[in-house]
Amino acid sequence: MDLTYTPKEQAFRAEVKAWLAENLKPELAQKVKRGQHLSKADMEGWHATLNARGWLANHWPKEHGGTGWSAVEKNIFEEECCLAYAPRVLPFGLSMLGPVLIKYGNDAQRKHWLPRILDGSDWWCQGYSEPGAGSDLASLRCRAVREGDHYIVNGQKTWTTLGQYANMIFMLVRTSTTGKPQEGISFLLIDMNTPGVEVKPIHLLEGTHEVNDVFFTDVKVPAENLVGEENKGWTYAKYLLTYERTGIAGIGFSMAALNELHDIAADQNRAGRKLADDPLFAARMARAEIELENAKTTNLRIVSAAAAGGAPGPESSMLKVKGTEIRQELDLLKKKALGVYAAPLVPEAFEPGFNGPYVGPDYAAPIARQYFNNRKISIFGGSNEIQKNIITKAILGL
Amino acid sequence: MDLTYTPKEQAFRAEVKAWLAENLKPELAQKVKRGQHLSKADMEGWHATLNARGWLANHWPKEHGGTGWSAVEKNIFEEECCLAYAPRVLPFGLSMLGPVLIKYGNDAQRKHWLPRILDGSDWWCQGYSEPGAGSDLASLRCRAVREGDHYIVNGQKTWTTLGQYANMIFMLVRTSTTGKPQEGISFLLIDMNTPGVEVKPIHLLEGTHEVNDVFFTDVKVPAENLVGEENKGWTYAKYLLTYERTGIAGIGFSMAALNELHDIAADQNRAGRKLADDPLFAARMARAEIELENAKTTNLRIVSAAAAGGAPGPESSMLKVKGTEIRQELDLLKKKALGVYAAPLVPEAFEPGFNGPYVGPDYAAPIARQYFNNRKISIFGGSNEIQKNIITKAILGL
Amino acid sequence: MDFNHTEERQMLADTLNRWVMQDYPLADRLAAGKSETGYAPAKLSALAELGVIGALFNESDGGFAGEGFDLAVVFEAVGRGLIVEPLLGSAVLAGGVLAAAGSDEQKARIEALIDGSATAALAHFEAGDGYDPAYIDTRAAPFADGWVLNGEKAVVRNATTADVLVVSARTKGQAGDADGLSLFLVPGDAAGLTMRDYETIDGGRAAEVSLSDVALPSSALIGAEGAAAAVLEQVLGRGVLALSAEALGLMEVIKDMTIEFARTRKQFGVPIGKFQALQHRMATMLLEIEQARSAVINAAAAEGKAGVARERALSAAKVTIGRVGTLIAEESVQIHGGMGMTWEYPLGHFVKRLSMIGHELGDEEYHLARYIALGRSAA
Amino acid sequence: MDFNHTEERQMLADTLNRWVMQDYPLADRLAAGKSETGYAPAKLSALAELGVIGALFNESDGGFAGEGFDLAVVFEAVGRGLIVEPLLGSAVLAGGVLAAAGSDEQKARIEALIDGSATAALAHFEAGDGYDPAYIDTRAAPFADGWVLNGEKAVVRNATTADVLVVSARTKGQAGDADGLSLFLVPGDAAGLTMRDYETIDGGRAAEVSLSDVALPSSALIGAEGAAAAVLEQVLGRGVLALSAEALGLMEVIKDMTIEFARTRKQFGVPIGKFQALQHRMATMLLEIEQARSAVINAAAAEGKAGVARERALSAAKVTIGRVGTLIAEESVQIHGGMGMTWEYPLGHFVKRLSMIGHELGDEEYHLARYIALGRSAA
Repeated sequence: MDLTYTPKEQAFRAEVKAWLAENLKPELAQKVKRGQHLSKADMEGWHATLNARGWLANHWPKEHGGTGWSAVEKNIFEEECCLAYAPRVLPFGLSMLGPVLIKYGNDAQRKHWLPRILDGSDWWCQGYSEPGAGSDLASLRCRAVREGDHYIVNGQKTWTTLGQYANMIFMLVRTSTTGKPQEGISFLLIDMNTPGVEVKPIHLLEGTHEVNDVFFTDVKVPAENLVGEENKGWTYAKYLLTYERTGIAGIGFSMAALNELHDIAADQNRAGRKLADDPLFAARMARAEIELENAKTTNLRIVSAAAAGGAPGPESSMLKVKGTEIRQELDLLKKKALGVYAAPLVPEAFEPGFNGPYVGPDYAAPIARQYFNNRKISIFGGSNEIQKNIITKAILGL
Repeated sequence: MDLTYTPKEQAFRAEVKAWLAENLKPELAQKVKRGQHLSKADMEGWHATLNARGWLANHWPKEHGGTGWSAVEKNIFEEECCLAYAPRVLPFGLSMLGPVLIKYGNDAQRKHWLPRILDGSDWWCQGYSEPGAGSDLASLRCRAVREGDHYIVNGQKTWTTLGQYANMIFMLVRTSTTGKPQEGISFLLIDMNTPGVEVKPIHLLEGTHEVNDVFFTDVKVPAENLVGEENKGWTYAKYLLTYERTGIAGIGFSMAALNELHDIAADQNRAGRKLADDPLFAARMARAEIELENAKTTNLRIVSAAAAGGAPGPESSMLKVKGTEIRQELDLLKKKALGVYAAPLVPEAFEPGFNGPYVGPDYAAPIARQYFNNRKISIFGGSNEIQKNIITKAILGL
Repeated sequence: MDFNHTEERQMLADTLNRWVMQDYPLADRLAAGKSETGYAPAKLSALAELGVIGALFNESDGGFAGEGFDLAVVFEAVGRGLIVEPLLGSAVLAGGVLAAAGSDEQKARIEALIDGSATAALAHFEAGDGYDPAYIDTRAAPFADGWVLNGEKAVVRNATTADVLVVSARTKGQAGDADGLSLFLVPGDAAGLTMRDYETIDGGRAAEVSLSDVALPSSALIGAEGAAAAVLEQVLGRGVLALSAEALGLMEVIKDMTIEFARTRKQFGVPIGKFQALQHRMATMLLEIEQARSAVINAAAAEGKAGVARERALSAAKVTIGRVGTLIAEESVQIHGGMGMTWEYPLGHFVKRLSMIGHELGDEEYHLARYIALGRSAA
Repeated sequence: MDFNHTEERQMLADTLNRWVMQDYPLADRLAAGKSETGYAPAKLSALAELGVIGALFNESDGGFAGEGFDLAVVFEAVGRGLIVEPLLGSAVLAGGVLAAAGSDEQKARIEALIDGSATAALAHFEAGDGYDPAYIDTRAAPFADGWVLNGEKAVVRNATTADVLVVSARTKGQAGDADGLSLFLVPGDAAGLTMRDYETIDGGRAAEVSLSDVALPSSALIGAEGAAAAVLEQVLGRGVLALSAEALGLMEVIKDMTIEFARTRKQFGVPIGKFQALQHRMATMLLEIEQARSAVINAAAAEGKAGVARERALSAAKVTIGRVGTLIAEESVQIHGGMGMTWEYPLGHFVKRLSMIGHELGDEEYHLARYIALGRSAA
């Protein structure tokens, strides 16, 4: 048992830190910290910057253009990126589709699609959820019918994050209605520019446009875009979800959020006393900090146990539940810390180039929005209730 | 909407207070407060004292020797008794069996048994739970077979509180195994001195003897001891349980416990500061106090809504859950407040006449025991999980 | 002891609830909140006609009710209807100050508040005050025959649309002193008064109010100089009651929506309301809302009294509403899943308002500390 | 970064767990706890033979291990086995003081602790100290060639059976001063030393220790006069780690019992483990125990270091163990129903010990406040 980082790992952390200091533009980091809208170009630019350094695909093995990092190195990289307020690497191509293609795709698919993920030729989005299905993913109804060398797809997907920017979507579609619901599902790649694909925004309660409905009407998809075998898509889908879950736990995000919370509590005056010196608030901050310190180690234990490059097991469910609880607690405390300044909604503060004047402290604008927006993290990627079902079955054996 | 007590109710409270001051012996109240063992004679004596004043059967209508009090008056009486550390009125005859006989018994049964409850001729205990059944009360297996003008009873009951003192037990027995489990249950009264009845103590984890196993081997019970109709006992059982539940919420006990907690926190020194002045402890005490103030009003709302003398509805389930949560939180805080003095176990401190020296403060001895013992209140009388099932069905309609 | 509302109060609640159902659909309310005024003046007039505003004042001030339970009944319906019109700020707070301490001339303004032809706003809290009503730094200095005010007020709801502001300012002492606070009537168009207004996340508008050498006649002073603390305690307490009742109404709607959703939404082939883990959480929501209802009843009953018992009951209500409100907001969204997070679905709008009530007139922790301090001072 | 125990540590844990299974059934342990000595001396010898006590000291003190992870491994097994023998008080605390600050002559006593032929106890905490190690009022005054001690020590576990007591006393200053605390070696039969001993609710014995003009030679002083605070911080920190690991072991057993119970106990015709409401609560138990495990790992890793990071990690572990311990204790009893409350069923004994760990060497709230204060001092 040894929790110290090896000299090699420490050197790696220093390298990442230095590289971020050099390559992450302060304006971009500021946008992330201030919760301002990132444009498509912002996100693509950050991908390109990482790709130029060879650090974009840190979940992939080396032979496919990945970094080949150990679990601990990946973890160090993610922590440092979060702490520096780098834009998040979009998970759709890199953390979701990539591993599926590497494990279940054929050579032609890997050769064609993986480089395009790296060089930014494709922006992928996810076609999993459907209206009325929610956490019961296997009940999906979007149909793909084989006709010659094509599939014809009809149906609807929902909660498609950043689908408005995507040119490609990976989909779970129903190719058979016999047997258990899980047995008739296939994994399909669809060009969003195909006739019959339509994207409509879903507006979220805090007023942002982040997710979408995607409609499919007689969409013609080449049969070579089927990943793996027909009707075996459920296996690939589950494999993908374990990756998604670990990301949603978001330990790095929580570390950054805790730093922000400390800064806010040190800045906020409450009738002549720093909020950080309020015993009840300090106690709640300290509890969150302790939980996060524990979760960091839980995370390292789980990622270390997973074979390098392999998918994490059902333990990722524990991490997702606890990780999202911590993030949401930190979001709540940040909102509480603002006092009356949680309420003002100043849309212009989210636009690039906004430089004030702010309403209240300059850090206030995004916080209540983030609190509401991040209620999603205990719902998406398999709700925390679904994760507890998984724990019950896979770990407790009940 | 009016939360003030009427002049009549205020006068009643004053009358109860004065009567308690006069009739509740300080030694007896001290025993209750110190958590010392109450002897059988202590409990019988208190019943007799109340009965002499006509205040023993406050749940019963006047014509059966009850007080005929309104819900508010009953509530005032119970509060004052708790605050004065009167021994609790044993619920088995008075709050459980009594209402069942009044509603479902025949005239002969009422005439025979009710006066004996009042004058202390009978000490009743409850034969409901069985080993292996727990909260699934209807799965009970203790058999009663009709043979001529008798039933022959075979089986076992468990968790029979104070069964070691009882001469009578009211029982749920199985008289039929056809139909749903609920349909073959009957309600029977059994003399504990009948051959074939055997009582064995169950020792609880904190070391007290309070509950028992009761075994029945070919016990001959006169058929006139059947209450109501054969196979209709489930109806009577449920009626009884709503009474039990309301009592378990124990608002009065919590009021007394909160007073004790305040006294302890004012007495305990923590490195030169009163525990009551510790911001975290004070906050938790205040939260418990606020919850209790709310629950007092919730209780009054529920008891006022129930017709005078009638049984409370499914709302009593809400009260049981919240009421027991508050009591258990207060128990936990009292234990916490003792610091290292929670650990000493001084059995002699629970014996009548013990006058010290104490280990640590003189109030310390019973507190950790009470904490462990009172874990039962969220289990007995229909566990809080069962109460939530009832709320789901009866109130939420899910 | 009687837990039924009087017939008059019940009628008022029924009327108001019916009016919301028939005449104020959610879409209109959301549009009003997003509009330039931040509410719908016509709806305010309608509310006035229904007698809703008059119910918040007692007869001697031109209303017809005004007791704690009147506030509770009205604001529970305000919550149920997600009503955005400035009843709290204009009638309960600013109007409440005029009623409690105003001169006859000042009180004459109440009539216009009651009939909906004018609104007022209370500009009291400041950045950094930590919800402490005494931690006020805005200054009022004698000037010519009257006063001159300087200072900054934070997040004043419906300030720019108000005909007059009631402004607290210090005539002596320093931030934190209960003594030395005074209240002033400031016309909305006074010279030196500037406002930066903005939308709020729960719908409606508020403003940062800046007073720069705002000159006022001596008649602008409300009540005695330096003696505003008691007036504010009285009026803010009524505000706390109103907010708590509003939160109760919101929670009832949210709970009903959640149960209805659980009844109809199917997953894995059955309504999600059949999943026991969710059932028990909804049962908990229900019984916590009953605790909140009791807290509001306790506060309404205590509001008309004086002294520590009143203040503790009011703070206890805000503590309860804060704790239960967070629980209900977060659980309802979680149980709704993605649906609970969209603008199109009604739930989120109720949730946002419920969440923001936690940031008005003192949050849960402020009132918990106040409850404790009041208990010590009483002991 | 490596989350596996070394082979030696894993072997020790396996050996100890096996020994408990084979040679120390629960009934014997309960009897030992209820006996006059409060533990079974023969079992202590057996533990010594297994090398368990030696693992708590490093080589220079006659042991063979003694690092944070050694303590963690041993005490996790102590928890799993509900071992009542005085390993914490005798080896980690009293023995730890001798190892950290003793003269060669004093250190020579460690050998007997390691081979189980003698025990020691740390008599440090006092009534009213609020778990603050500096809030000590027992006095040591110079007397003849040595010292004379007066004072009262609270709830000293296994005091009457100890051959020697390590007693803290103030040689200058007053309660609360870190400076001026000293440590003394006091023979169990010293004149003026009286003890009132009693059972504890979690099994075993403790005593109130009274020192009335206890005269000691100058050689009784352990370490430098007045400089005990640093020694105590070092040693009590190791005690906190040991208790946290013990709690982790207890929680694992309790969790396993609860899952097994849920798997086999039927209600309404199905195992109660099929009820989703209970499933989700057991899933929560599981993931909170994993958090507690991480807290113990963090504390064990930090124990060997110096400074604020060590102290914060140790306090963080006790906070976590306190919170999670209460949850596990209460939930496991609730899920077991009546069965969880009986003396005959094993669960309750583990639950009582887990609950009482919250009252040793600082409770959850004490360590939370300490964690915060340490953070401020570091900032």
